[in-house]
Amino acid sequence: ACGQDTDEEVNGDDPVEEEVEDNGAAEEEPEADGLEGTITMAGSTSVQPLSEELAAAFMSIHPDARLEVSGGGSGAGITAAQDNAADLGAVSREVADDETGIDVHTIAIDGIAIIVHPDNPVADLSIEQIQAIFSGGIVNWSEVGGDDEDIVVVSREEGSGTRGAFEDIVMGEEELVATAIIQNSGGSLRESVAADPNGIGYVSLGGLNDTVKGLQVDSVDPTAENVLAGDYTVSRPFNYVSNDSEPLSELAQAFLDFVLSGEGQNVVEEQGFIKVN
Amino acid sequence: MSKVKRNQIIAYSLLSLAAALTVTILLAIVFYIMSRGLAMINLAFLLEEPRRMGAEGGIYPAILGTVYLVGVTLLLATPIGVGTAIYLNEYIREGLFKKVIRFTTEALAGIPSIVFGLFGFIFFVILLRDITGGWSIISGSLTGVMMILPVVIRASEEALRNVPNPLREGSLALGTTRWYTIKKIVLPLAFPGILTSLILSIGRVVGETAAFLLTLGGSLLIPRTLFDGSRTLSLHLYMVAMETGNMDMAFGTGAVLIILIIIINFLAGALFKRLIKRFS
Amino acid sequence: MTEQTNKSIKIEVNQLDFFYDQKQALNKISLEIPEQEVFALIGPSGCGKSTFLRTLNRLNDLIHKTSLKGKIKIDGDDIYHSSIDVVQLRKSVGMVFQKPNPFPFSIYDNVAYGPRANGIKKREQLNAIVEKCLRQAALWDEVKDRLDDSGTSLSGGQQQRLCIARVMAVEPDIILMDEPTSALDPLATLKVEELIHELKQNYTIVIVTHNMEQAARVSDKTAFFLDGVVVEVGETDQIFTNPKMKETEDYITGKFG
Amino acid sequence: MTEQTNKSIKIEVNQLDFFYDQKQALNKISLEIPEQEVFALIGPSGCGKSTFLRTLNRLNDLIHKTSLKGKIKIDGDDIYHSSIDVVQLRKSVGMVFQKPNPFPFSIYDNVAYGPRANGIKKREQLNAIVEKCLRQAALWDEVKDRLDDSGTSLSGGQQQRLCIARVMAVEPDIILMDEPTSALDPLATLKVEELIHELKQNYTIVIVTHNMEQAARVSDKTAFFLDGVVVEVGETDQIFTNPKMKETEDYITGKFG
Amino acid sequence: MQQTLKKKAANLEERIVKIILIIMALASVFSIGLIGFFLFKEGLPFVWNYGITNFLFGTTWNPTNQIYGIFPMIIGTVLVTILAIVIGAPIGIAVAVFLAEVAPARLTRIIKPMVDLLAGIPSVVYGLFGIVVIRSMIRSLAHGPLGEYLPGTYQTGYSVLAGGIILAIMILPTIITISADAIRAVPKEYKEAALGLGSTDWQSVYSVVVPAAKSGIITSIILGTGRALGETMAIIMVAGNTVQIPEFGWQGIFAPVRTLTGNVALEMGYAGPEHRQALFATGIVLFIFIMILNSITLALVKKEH
Ligand SMILES: Nc1ncnc2c1ncn2[C@@H]1O[C@H](COP(=O)(O)OP(=O)(O)OP(=O)(O)O)[C@@H](O)[C@H]1O
Ligand SMILES: Nc1ncnc2c1ncn2[C@@H]1O[C@H](COP(=O)(O)OP(=O)(O)OP(=O)(O)O)[C@@H](O)[C@H]1O
Ligand SMILES: [Mg+2]
Ligand SMILES: [Mg+2]
Ligand SMILES: O=P([O-])([O-])[O-]
Repeated sequence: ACGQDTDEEVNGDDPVEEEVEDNGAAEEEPEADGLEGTITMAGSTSVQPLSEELAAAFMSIHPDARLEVSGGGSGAGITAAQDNAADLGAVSREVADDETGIDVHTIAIDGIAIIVHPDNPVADLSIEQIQAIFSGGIVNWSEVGGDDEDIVVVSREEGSGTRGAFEDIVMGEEELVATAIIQNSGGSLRESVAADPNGIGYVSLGGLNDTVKGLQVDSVDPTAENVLAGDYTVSRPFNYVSNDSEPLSELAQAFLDFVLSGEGQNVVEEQGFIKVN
Repeated sequence: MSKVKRNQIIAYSLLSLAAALTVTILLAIVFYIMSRGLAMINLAFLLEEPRRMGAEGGIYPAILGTVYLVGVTLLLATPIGVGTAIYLNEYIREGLFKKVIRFTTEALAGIPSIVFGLFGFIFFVILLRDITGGWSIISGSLTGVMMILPVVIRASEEALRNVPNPLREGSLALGTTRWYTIKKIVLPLAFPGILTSLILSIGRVVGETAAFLLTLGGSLLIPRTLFDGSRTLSLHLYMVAMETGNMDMAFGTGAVLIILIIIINFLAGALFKRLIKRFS
Repeated sequence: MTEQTNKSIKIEVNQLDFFYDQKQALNKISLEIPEQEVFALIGPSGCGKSTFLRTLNRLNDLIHKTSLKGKIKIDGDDIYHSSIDVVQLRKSVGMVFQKPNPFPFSIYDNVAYGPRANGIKKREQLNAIVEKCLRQAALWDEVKDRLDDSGTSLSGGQQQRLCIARVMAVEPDIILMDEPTSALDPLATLKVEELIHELKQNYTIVIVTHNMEQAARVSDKTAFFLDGVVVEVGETDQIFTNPKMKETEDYITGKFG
Repeated sequence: MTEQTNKSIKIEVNQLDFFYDQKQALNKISLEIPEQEVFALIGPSGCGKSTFLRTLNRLNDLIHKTSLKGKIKIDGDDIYHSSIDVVQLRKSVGMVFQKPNPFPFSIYDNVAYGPRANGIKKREQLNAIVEKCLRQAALWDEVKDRLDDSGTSLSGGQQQRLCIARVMAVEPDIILMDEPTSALDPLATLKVEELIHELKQNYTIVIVTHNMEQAARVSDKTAFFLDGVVVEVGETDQIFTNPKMKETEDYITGKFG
Repeated sequence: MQQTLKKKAANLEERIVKIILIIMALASVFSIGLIGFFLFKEGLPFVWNYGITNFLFGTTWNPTNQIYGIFPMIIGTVLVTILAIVIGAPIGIAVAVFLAEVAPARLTRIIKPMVDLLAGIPSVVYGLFGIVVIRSMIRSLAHGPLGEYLPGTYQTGYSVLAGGIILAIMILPTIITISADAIRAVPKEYKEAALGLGSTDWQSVYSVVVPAAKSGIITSIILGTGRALGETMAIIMVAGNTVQIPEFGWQGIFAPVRTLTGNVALEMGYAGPEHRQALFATGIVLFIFIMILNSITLALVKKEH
C-alpha cells in the first residue's frame, strides 16, 4: 500500500528546478541570517548519505550551523526523536501507526535494489521468487535459472527501515529465513554480497554501486526513473521524524525547510533519489 | 638418544613453534594493515575532513575526536583513579570497605564494553542530555571513565605499593601529616608508575569502539565543543568499513591506529624501565 | 623498678601491653626514662624492642590490627589520649631507623623537609637550619660542598647521620633510635656513637641495640627485654657488671640470643 | 691432603675453581670423599660451601655465566666431561636443600615423582617404592594414613624427611645436604640427624652445616672452608678437638663467623 | 623546646583531603551501582513479563512479532568463546612457558613487547583483518574443498570459526602475560628439586613448575574467557550475526552465529520500547555471565593464599 502513496506524492511535484538555482545564488552572503547552533540527526543508514549531503549543502549556506549526522538504523531514528536524543530522526520506511509521539516529514523516495554478486548469471526475479528466496522456499540458484549453488541470503538487522520496508513490500506474511546472514548497515550488507558469488541482499538505490548487481524485479531495472514511473515497485519513503511535544528548534526547522525547498530537493535528485515536491 | 631427551626436544620445539606462531600472527596483522593502509596516509588524509560518510577525504575530525575524548577521559579518570588508589593504599587497611571497592573495581573491569555503551546511552545520552548535550564527547568520556577506572586504580595502587615503606615512616616520624607525606614522598616516587598506567589507559580508550558507538554519536564534523558529537579513529574505522564499505579508507585509519598504539606502548615501556631503575 | 636519678622523668610507661592482632608483643611494660640521658634497650631478636620503641611515637598506629593497653606519658601527657595530636607528638619524638632511609632528594632537601612541612619557606632561614643540623650531626664538613647531591648517594654511615640531622631539624625533645648502626661498618658506627654522646646534652635518647658493647659504651641506663617483658632495668654499669637476674647474665655473657 | 681411610674414594675433587661471572667463589679445591661416610663442610657464611656442594651434581650449571676449572670425579668418571649425561648424574647424586621444598602435590606423589619420571607407571611398583622410601626416611609411621595429603601440609621436620625420601626414591649413591636442619626446630633436627646416621650404611653423604655440634655429631670427616679455600680437612674428631690451623680453631671456638 | 602535643583545631587540609579521597573511592562503587541499576531497571521487568525460560531458552528472535528468544545467541556466544579458548589457551600457555622457562632472556625481551602490542591493537582492527583476510580464507576452504559437506549458508566464511580465530588472537596476550607471571612466580626451589632428582629440564617444567602455577594459569584462561565473552565489534564484523543454532557436528563451526554482545550492538537501532528492554535484558545475561566468571577468579585467587 505504501508504495502507491509515495508514487502519487512524487508525481505531484516536478517543476521546481529553476527556482532552486535562483535561491542558491541569492544566499551567497551567509553571515546575515545569523542561524547558528547544533542539530543532531540519527537513524537510517540508508538516509545517512543523503542527510550528509543535505547537511553539507545547508552548512555551506549557514556556516555557523552545525548538523551532526549519524546512523544507527531507522528504529534508532524513531526512538531518538521520541527520546529527544536527536533533533531529527531518519527513517527509511513508512512510520507505523503505533510509533507515536513524532511528526513525520517525508523528504525523498527511494527504491530498494535487490542485489547479487556481479558474476551471478541471474538478472531478473519476480517478487514471488524474491519472497521465496528470502523466506527459505527457494534455496538453490538453479531453481531461478542460475548455477547449481546454494543461495546465501543476507539481510539487515531488526530495526532497519530498509528491512522493514522490504518485508512490507516483498515478504508479506512470510518470515525471513532463519539462516540469513545479518549485517547492520547498507554498506556492510553490500560488501558482504560483493564478496560472495552466491549472496543475495537488498540495499537502498543510493547504496548501489558496481561491486554488486541490482536485479530486475519483474523485468524492471532498479532505477529512480522506474520508481518514479511506478514500474519498479520496491520503494519506500525517506522520512525525517521529530518529537511532536516539543517544537523544532529554529535551526532544525530551517534545515527541514531547506530540505523540502527546491534546492534541497535538487540534492535529493543528484544523489539518485526521488524528489517529493 | 633417550626417550626423555627426545621428549624434551619435541616439547621445546612445540613451545618455540607456539611463540613463533604468535609473533607471526602479530607481524602478519601489522604488515597486512600497514601494507594496505600506509599507501593511504598522507598529509591530506590526516588533515582533511571526510566526505561521503568517510568514503572519501581525510580523517581529521576523527583524529581530533580521539584526542579530545582521550584528553577528557584521562582528565576525569586520573584524579578519581589515583585518588581511589591513594585512599585504598595509604588510608585504609584491609577490611570490608576495601573489599567492597576491590570487588566493584574487579567487576567494573569485567563488564563488556557494549554494556557500558548501553548504560552510557540511557544515562548520559538520554537522561542527562541537557547537561551532556546528548551524543557528545562528554557522554563518551564519562562512559570511558567508568571503563578505564579499574585500570587506573589497579596500576596506581601497584605504583604506590612500590614506594618503600621506610620512606613513608621516615616522613611520618618527622611529624608530617599523612597527606603531606603522600604529596611530597609517595606521589613523586609513584609518579612514573602512575604515568605508565595512564598511558596504557590511553591505549584502552583509543582501541575502544563498542561503548563509544552508542555514546559519541559518530558525527563526522570537526568537534567545536565537548558537547558536540564526534567519532574516534576506531569508531571511524568501523563506520567506514561497515557503512561505506570503503576498505582502503578503513585500512588507512587502521594503519594510523596501529602506529599510535606502537607509540603509546613504546612510551609506556620506556617509562616502566625508568620506574624499575628508580626502585632498584 | 628503676633507681632514683637526679634527672626528671621525660617518658613514663605504665603497664603497657601491645598486641599484633592476637599476638602479644609487649607485656606489662613499666619504665621511666629520664631526661637528657641515653636509655638503651637490649634483648634477643623478637623480644619486642622495636615494638616498644615504636609505641613511643605511635608509629605502630600505622600497622593493621594492633592494640594497646596501659599508659605512656611524655612530659606528663598521655600520648594515647584522644586529645593528642599525633603529628605534634611525632615532631617532638624523632626517630632514626635501623636502615638509613634518606629521601631520594638532595641532601639539603632531606634536612629541610621537616622545617618546610612546618611552613618555613624563607631560603635564609632554611639555610641556617640545614647548616646547624648538619653540623650537629657531624656531617657538615663532609657534605657542605655537595648539598645538592642526592641523599642516597652518600655512604651508609653518612646516610645515617643525614637521617639524624633530618630529625634534628624538626627540633624534637626525644630521639628514638632503632639499631641505628647495625647496617654500618665499624668506622661509621664509631662516628654515630660519638654523635650520640654529644646529642644527649640536648635530647633524651632511647636506643635499641643488638650490640652489647655499644649499649655499654653509649648508654646511661639499660633495660633488658625478653619475650615482651622487661626483665631488668638499671644503670648500664650495673646491668653489665652485676646483673641481678639470671636471664640478663645469660644474655650478656652470650649464652643465648 | 686427607688422611688414609680403609674406605674407597667415592668423589675426588682436583684443583677446582669456580666463578660466578667474574667473582671467584671456589679456589683450588682438592678433596677426596670416601664411600659410605658422612662428610661435613663447615665454614662462615659466604665461604663457598653451597657452591661447592652444587658443583657435585652440576646444579650450578643452571646459573647464568658461571664457569669451572679443575676436575671432579665420581667413581672415577669426570662428571664435567662432555660424555656425561647430567640427568643420569643427578639421579645418582641426590640433593636435599636447606629449606624443605616438597612439591605442592600429595605426599605419595612427592615420593613417586622420581620413579615416575623414570618411566615407572605400575601402581603396585610405585606403592612399594613409596613405602620403602618413607620407611627409610623414618616418616612412614607418621604419614601412612594420609599419603594423599599435600606434602606442604606437613611440619618442617616432616617435610625435610619427605624430601629425603623423595631423593631416595631415585636410588642415588650420594646424597648432598645443604644445611638440611637449619630451618628445623631442635626435635626435628634430632630426627633428621638420626636418619643421617642410618643412611650412611647405604649412601655417601656430603653435608653442609652451620652448626658445629651437628658436624661433630653426624660426620666422619670434616672440611673447613674459608673464602673459597679448603683450610683444613680431616677426621671430624681431630678437627674439632685438635685443629691444625689457627683459622679453624678460631672458627670452631666462635671467635669469628 | 617544650611543644604542646594537644590537637590543633587546624589540620583542616588533612580532613578535607580525606573526604575527597573517600568520595573518589566511592566513584567506582557508584558507577557499578548505576550501571547495575539501569541495566536491571530496563531489563528485569521485561524478563519477568516475558518469562525467564521463554527468554533464555526461546529459539526464535523476532522483535517485529514480539518474540524474544536468545537461546541461539547464548549458544553462539558459548561456541565462539569455547573455540577461542580451545585455540587460544594451548598456544597462549605454550608461549607463556616458552617465555618464562625456555627462551633466553634476550628473546623474551624481544617477544614481550610484541605480546603487549597484540594486546593494544584495537578490536576493530582485528575485525577489519578478520573480514578481509580470515573470512576470505575460511570461505575458500568452506566453499572449496569442504563445499560438498556444507550447506550453502555455511560456506560464506562468516562463521563460528572466523569469530573463534579472531577472539583466540585477541585473548592470547591476556593468557600469555598472566600465565607467564604465574610460572615465573613458582619458587625456583621446586625446579631445583626436580632437577636434583634427575629430571630433564622439560620434565621439571611439565610435571612440577606448570602444575605449581596451575591456579595462575587457570585464572588467565578465565580472564581470557571474560575478554572473549565481552568482545563485540570484531565479532559483529566476522560472525555473520545469524540468529540460529548451528548444526550439531563439525560443520557447526562453519555456521554463522550471533553473540549476545553482537545482538546488543546490532540492534541498538531497536524498533520499539519492548525491543529495547529485550536488549537490556540481553545485557543482564552478559553481566551475569561476567559476574560468575569474576567470582570464580576471586575464589581461585583466595584459594591461592
Ligand atoms: N607487623 C607485625 N605484625 C605481627 N607481628 C609482628 C609485627 N612486627 C613484629 N611482630 C612480632 O612481634 C614480636 C616483637 O617484634 P620486634 O620487632 O619488636 O622485636 P625486636 O626486639 O625489635 O627484634 P629484632 O631485634 O629482631 O629487631 C616478634 O615476635 C615479631 O614477630
Ligand atoms: N648466583 C650467584 N651469583 C653470584 N654470586 C654468588 C651466587 N651464589 C653465591 N654467590 C657468591 O659466592 C660466594 C659463595 O657463596 P655460597 O652460597 O657458596 O656460600 P655459603 O658458604 O653456602 O654461605 P652460606 O653459609 O651463607 O649459605 C658468596 O660470596 C656469594 O655471594
Ligand atoms: Mg627490631
Ligand atoms: Mg649456603
Ligand atoms: O539503516 P536503515 O535505512 O535500513 O534503517
